[in-house]
Amino acid sequence: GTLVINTDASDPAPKAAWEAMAKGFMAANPDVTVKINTFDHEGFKTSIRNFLSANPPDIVTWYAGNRMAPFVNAGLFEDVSDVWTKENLGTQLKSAASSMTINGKQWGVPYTYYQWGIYYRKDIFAKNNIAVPKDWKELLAASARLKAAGVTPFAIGTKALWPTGGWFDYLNMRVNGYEFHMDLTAGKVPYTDRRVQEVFDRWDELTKPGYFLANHASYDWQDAVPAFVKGEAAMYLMGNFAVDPFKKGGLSEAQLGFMQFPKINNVPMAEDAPTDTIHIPAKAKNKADARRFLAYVASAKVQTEVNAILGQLPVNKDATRPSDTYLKDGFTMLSNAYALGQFYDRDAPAEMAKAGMEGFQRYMVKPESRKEVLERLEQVRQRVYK
Amino acid sequence: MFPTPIERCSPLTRGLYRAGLPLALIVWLLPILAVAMTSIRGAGDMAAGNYWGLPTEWQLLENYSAVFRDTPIARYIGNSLMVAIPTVIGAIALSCLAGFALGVYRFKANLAVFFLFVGGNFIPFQILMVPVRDLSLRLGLYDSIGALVLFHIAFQTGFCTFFMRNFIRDLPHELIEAARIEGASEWQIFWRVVLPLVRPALAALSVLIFTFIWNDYFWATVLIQGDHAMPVTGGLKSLNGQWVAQWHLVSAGSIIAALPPVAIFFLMQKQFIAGLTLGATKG
Amino acid sequence: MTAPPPRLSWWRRHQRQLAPWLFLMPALLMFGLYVIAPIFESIAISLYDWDGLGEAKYIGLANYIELAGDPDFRVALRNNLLWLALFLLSVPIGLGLALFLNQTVSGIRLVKSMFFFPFVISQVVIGLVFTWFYNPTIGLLPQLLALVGLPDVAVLSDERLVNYGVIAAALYPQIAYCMILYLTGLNGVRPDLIEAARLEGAKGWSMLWHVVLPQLRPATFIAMVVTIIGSLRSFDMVSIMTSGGPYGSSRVLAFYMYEQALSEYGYRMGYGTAIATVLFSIMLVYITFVLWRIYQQEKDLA
Amino acid sequence: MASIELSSVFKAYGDHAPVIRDVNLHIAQGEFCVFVGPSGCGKSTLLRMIAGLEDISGGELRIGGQRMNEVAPAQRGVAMVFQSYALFPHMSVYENMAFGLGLAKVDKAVIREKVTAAARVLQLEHLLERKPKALSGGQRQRVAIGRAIVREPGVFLFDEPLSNLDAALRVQTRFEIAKLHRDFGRASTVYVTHDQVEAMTLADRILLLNSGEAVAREGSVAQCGSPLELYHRPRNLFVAGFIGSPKMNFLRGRLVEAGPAQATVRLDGGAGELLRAAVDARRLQAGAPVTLGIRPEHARLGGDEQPIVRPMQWQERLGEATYFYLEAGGGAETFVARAPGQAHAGAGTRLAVSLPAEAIHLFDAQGLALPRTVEAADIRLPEAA
Amino acid sequence: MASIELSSVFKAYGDHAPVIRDVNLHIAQGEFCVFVGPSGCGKSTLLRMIAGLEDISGGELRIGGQRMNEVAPAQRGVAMVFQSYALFPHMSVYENMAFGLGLAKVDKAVIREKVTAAARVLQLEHLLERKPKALSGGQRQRVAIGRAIVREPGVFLFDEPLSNLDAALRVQTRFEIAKLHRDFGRASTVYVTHDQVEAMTLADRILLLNSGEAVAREGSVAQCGSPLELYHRPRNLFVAGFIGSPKMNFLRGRLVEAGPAQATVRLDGGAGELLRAAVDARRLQAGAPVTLGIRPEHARLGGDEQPIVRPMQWQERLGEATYFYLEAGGGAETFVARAPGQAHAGAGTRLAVSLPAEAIHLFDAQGLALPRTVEAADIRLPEAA
Ligand SMILES: Nc1ncnc2c1ncn2[C@@H]1O[C@H](COP(=O)(O)OP(=O)(O)OP(=O)(O)O)[C@@H](O)[C@H]1O
Ligand SMILES: Nc1ncnc2c1ncn2[C@@H]1O[C@H](COP(=O)(O)OP(=O)(O)OP(=O)(O)O)[C@@H](O)[C@H]1O
Ligand SMILES: [Mg+2]
Ligand SMILES: [Mg+2]
Repeated sequence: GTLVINTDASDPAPKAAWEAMAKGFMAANPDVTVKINTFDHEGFKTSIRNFLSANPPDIVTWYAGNRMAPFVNAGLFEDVSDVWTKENLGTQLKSAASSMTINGKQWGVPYTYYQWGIYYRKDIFAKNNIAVPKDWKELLAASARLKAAGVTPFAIGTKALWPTGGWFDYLNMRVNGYEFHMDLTAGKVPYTDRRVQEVFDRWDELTKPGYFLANHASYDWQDAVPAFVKGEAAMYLMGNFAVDPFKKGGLSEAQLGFMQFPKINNVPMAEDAPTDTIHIPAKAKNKADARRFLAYVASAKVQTEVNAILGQLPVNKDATRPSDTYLKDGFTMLSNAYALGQFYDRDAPAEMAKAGMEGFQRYMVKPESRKEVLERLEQVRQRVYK
Repeated sequence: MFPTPIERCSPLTRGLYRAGLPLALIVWLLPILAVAMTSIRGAGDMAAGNYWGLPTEWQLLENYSAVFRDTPIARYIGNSLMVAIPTVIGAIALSCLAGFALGVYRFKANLAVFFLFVGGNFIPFQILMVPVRDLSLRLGLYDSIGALVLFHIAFQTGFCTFFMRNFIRDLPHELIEAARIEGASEWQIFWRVVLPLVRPALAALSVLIFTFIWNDYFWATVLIQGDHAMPVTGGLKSLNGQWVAQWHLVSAGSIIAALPPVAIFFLMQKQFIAGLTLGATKG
Repeated sequence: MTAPPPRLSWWRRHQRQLAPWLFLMPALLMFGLYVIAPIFESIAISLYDWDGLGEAKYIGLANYIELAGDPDFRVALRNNLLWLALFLLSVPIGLGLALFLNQTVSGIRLVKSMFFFPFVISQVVIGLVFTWFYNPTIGLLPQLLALVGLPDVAVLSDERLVNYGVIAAALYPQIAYCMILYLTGLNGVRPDLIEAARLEGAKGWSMLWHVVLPQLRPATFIAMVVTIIGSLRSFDMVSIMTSGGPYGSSRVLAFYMYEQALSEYGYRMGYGTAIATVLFSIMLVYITFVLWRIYQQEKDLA
Repeated sequence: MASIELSSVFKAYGDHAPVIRDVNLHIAQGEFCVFVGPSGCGKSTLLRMIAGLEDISGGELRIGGQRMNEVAPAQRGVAMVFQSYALFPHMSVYENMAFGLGLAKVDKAVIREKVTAAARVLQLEHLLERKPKALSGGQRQRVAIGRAIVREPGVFLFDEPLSNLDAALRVQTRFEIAKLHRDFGRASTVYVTHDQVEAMTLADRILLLNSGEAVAREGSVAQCGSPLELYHRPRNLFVAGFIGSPKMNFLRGRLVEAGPAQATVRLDGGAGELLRAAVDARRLQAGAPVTLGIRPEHARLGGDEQPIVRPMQWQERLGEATYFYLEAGGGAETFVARAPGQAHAGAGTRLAVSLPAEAIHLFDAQGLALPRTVEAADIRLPEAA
Repeated sequence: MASIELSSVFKAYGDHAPVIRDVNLHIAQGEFCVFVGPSGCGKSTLLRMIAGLEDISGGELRIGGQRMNEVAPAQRGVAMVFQSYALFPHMSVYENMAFGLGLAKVDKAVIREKVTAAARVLQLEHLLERKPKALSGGQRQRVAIGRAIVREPGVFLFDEPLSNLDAALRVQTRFEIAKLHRDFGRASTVYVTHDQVEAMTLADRILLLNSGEAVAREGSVAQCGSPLELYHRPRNLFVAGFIGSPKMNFLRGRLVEAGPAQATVRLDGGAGELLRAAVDARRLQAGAPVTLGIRPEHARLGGDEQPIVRPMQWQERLGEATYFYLEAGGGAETFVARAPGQAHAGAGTRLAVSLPAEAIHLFDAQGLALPRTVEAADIRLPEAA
């Protein structure tokens, strides 16, 4: 039969990856015709709500973690635990298993993820005699030295809000650890908690001296790339997808380095690694082929191929490791990670995420507003998680 | 300055005026000129930070063909046309009928119905957002051109009816009576007498509604999700997300999106302004 | 011609009474379905807690109570008022431009039509252009400021400036609009009144104030109407230029309701429609006023 | 081709007082009837009721003997010429004239024949392809008439058809309408105008309508009769004042004596002159207040038959005639007398004006005319030798 | 308060042929001068040049002896009443009248006094608070006049001030304007109209303007003189035809004999009648083609002085008078004769019309009038005993 797939793969690389997947699947299953509907990346986030109930496809792309919860709770996603059992995905996709599980059941299959971390300018570090910082103190020292040399330590563009989430995730996971972070995003801890205050104490050490790119609220993350490329800024906390624009901007591997976010407190190091997933809508027409497709995508071979095109990491542990320097580094880092976060806006419910990131942005622009920001976040938390 | 005609002013004032006019025009259009200029800039200029000066290389063809090649802008434009043209036809057809009814007949509810259309036309249409989205979903039209067309027809019918009614009511009533005496049925009066007479109004309205619809962004955002039905305004916005810092492409895209209404405006300027002000000044 | 009057069919006898309703039906159906009914539906939805997926839960006025304490809503409302106040500047500026352009020199027609451009072009395009204009690294504005030795500002990420920046961009087409209205209004200024006033010794300001402006009252009225409505409906510019940022300081009601109801992080249909209802009631006062005025006019004409 | 009968016709708009009250009128086949009256008295309303453009609130309308109250305009066999001509601007002259026949599904060839014939009569043949916009006022007027005649209606209705033409053209078109009526004489015509000359020259019969509270008192019809009947024998003060220009002079007085052929009246103002009037005032008692009327053209300056002497306030010399404006006295307005063009006088001169007994009209306190006892002295000019 | 002098005044719009050519005119202080002429002849243009609303293309304008060509309208000491009244619709009657004084920074109390005085004269006192919209046509007209008089200008200009009023009101307002002129007699007045009666009755002097190619040939002024001068002694055919209503009858003929006091003419049409005219035609040779003119009111029906006999086509009985339309013959238009109201005749009757020698005008082939040898027989009415 026909297998209808709705994806948000509107960018060139994902688009190519999905075309490859479709082709491969059809080759393996000549009886199935795959039809891909590509949606605008941003528009997809709203349209999925509509087509899931009104006109469901057989497969949709989505995200792991809390982001998937509303659809699971509304009964719009199919329980695919059977696929997991049958294909033994519990072991193959182990790193993502927890983020795919709600109420003890699995609701989809992850097919790619990527690491977050600090990309830095090796050449500028070298010029200013800075070694790769290992802990918070060194990071502050490096920042101070860069600042003195007229280089902004951190590039960032917060217009789209979410880049602030990366900073909060990392600061919180390094200061309070993964469990606390998960409790917080699950609404179990007030934002006015002393431990959250400590996160902002650390953050203050960056914002107050002006270690972030000026006017960052005017920029999207890509707008800040030129500053990094031109050497006006020396570090950039980002997901691995940023490497492509860095390289396109003219940075060579000799100039561009990757490091793990440094240690702050003595807690196990967890990392952000957002995972992209596929699901079967509860009202899909062709669930049989859809299950076959899930199994197909879960396989190590397919994940290897797809991620080669995507320039990201396969979730399947048996997949071949990538050859790209930064991916390799990332893979190593994630393999040793204590745990993986999905990212603030996927771990926290949408409304909280929105308010949270807006608050972080406000704080980053006006550090003196920290108290109000946190009080406001606490208000929102109380409403959202009631 | 008005009402003294400039010919009656001193030669000095006259000279100043003549010189000031193009200057004022350039300042006024500066943003648009900058975009136009940037749309033909080469990447070199962009890299060199030459964003506002004269372009050093002319990459008219390169930039525009890049836009068409690398983005679905042609598709967006097609979508916009597929939304705008049926909307214009539909809204005008409905409003001609309604405007005729309100402009020609005296009946009790006349003014009430008229105010319904006028008032509906003034509401902040955002209030319709959620229900219209639901309605489109229920009709199975959500995220399709049909959804946009139907909504636009309905909403524009308010304005068009307001406009047509005023126009038709200003026609000499004797014409209708004469036709009645000559033996025309009500439909024949509409079709053979009134419709030919409102042709200028139709032209004016069509042009105006076309630009309104072409430039609509809100409803495109609310009712359309995918590229397959996205009109050019919404498309431009999402392209802007991909084209960060590629201002020459953003500019070329903007110019492409702006061109159809500007062209129509230039071709049918008289109708456009007539439409705008007839509808308006009667308010 | 002296044929006996034909027996009239029912249709013939009632044709004139029924005709208006038949002519009105299609428009009324569409308008009722898509505009009138949704207004009430919106008001109804605002009494529910509904995420658009599951069951809607009736919660009475809870959404409104929450609104009353919602600082974001207050900011949006305040911004809307700021929009309203500043947007009205387009009326006098449009008038000034119209007076400036209302001359008969060669080529003036072309100049006038070029001045209309911003109105014809989509707000999306204008929003993009102004975003670029304000861009702190490459924008023209910071460069100009630097030229005169002022510190550069990031208009769109400064909560004190962002509203002014967005409104300035929105004013651009609106001024053109008002200018068109006034130019047409000026065509209708009666030359005999101007001449009579000139004979009475009026010129310059006294002419403008006592003779020209009063005659432009219909144009002024409509310019105010469209400007006020435009300011309350403002969505495009905010969405394009800032998406309400930084941290929500440039939100307006129309955008906030969209965010709450339909955006990526939203899906609070009830809450969104509650905002819509508030906006609608603000506008209703105004619509009533406009309709009342039209009613007066109609009465005068009848 | 059809007579028109109005029986007790009423018209009220909405809940307002009736505009038209109790009109009874029979217009014979071929008759030319002119409606006149003050502005707003309901002339157009009455005409439009005949046309079927307004509902009839009460009473009956018959055309050619058939009740027409509920019949649609097109079925009444009437044609109407509007003040604004109401030509369809998007149709050529030919199409305008052929419109009604086309709707009636008349054969194309027949239409062409009829339109061409009408165009020939109206000298519009060379204009048939033009749009109304490209015609002069007079030509448009003729097209409107042409559109009316091609349908060969039984009744022609005209609503102030000449008021948009300039003076010279008005005169000429007036002749044409008169001529057409003679040529197409079998159709009845109803013609509304506010122009006295049109009314006097075109009408077989004039219907003068009341306005204001007189409508409630005595119905809409003030007087209906031939033009000269209204001129010479107005039924009341309103008619006397309305017909004739400059209007009739009125003087207050009291009846002194009333005989079968003559009455004597003493004027209130001036020297309290005694005047004889050729009027049968016997139904009034001596001493009853009366109003004496005389037209400016009948008051003879310098004559010595029953002269009254009044100071002149002002004169207007038109060349052709001189109008003297005299102080009337007795609370009346200025008294106007017409004299030949050569006459003039110094300001303030006391002039003698003779008011011949047979030119005087007399009205009672209610404004009703007393019957005049002289016939209008018609002089039939003889054939020259 | 001020005389007006126009010396060789020209006016051309843009590159077009001059609309006004070579106007020389002296309007004395206190004089009432009326401009008449065919539509489009430049009456308004000339008036507006005096007002300063149009530039003067050539020549000089002096008001009160001062050159005014370059002076701003407000400084010329003129006030104008427009055809449309040009009242400011958003101002009350009081504000309208006070507007000019207010701009001239006249003391508030003085303004109030002047406006009240003017309002009293014009009977507008109870209307001072109204807006123009709430006034009748005649009242608006009076406000416009009031606005003009409060400024006590030296010159009053009127551009067809009565043409938007209905007939009765027109007559009344005409009287008022005449009265005002007498009362405020020191101001000169220029008055444009297309109404003959207004021109004849109001003017001290009439300026009749040429239009069309006559302007290029002989300048804009067709004739300038007192009303009766234009009526009795028109300078040429154009003036003769323009002044008088119904217009003068023209008959073609040839000169037979010319004496110092009389000329004999043989008519072209009809029976080729020989007619004597009280005209000095000695500058023409016998046999020269001439046009003979006689006004309808001077052609006497049934008279036997120089009768011509013509068949009647049509008559119009107005009550006051009867107009007979006769076949003129000889290629001329219809011949109109006025008779008293009682007269009438059967259609087609051949009627005798007498054309008295002293009522006949004669024009040469160029249309120029030959000098008439009789004085207009003015009859001054005597004071009554
Ligand atoms: N549609 C209407 N509704 C209410 N009143 C009306 C309507 N049409 C006319 N009238 C009133 O009826 C009266 C008669 O109007 P009509 O037009 O018949 O007058 P008329 O004699 O033709 O006047 P005129 O000489 O000005 O044309 C007027 O007082 C008018 O105000
Ligand atoms: N602004 C102008 N530009 C060009 N021609 C003009 C202008 N104003 C008037 N004319 C022409 O000048 C001539 C005289 O116009 P004017 O208005 O003075 O005539 P008028 O005698 O007042 O006519 P009417 O009796 O119709 O008022 C006309 O032929 C007119 O077309
Ligand atoms: Mg009427
Ligand atoms: Mg004029």
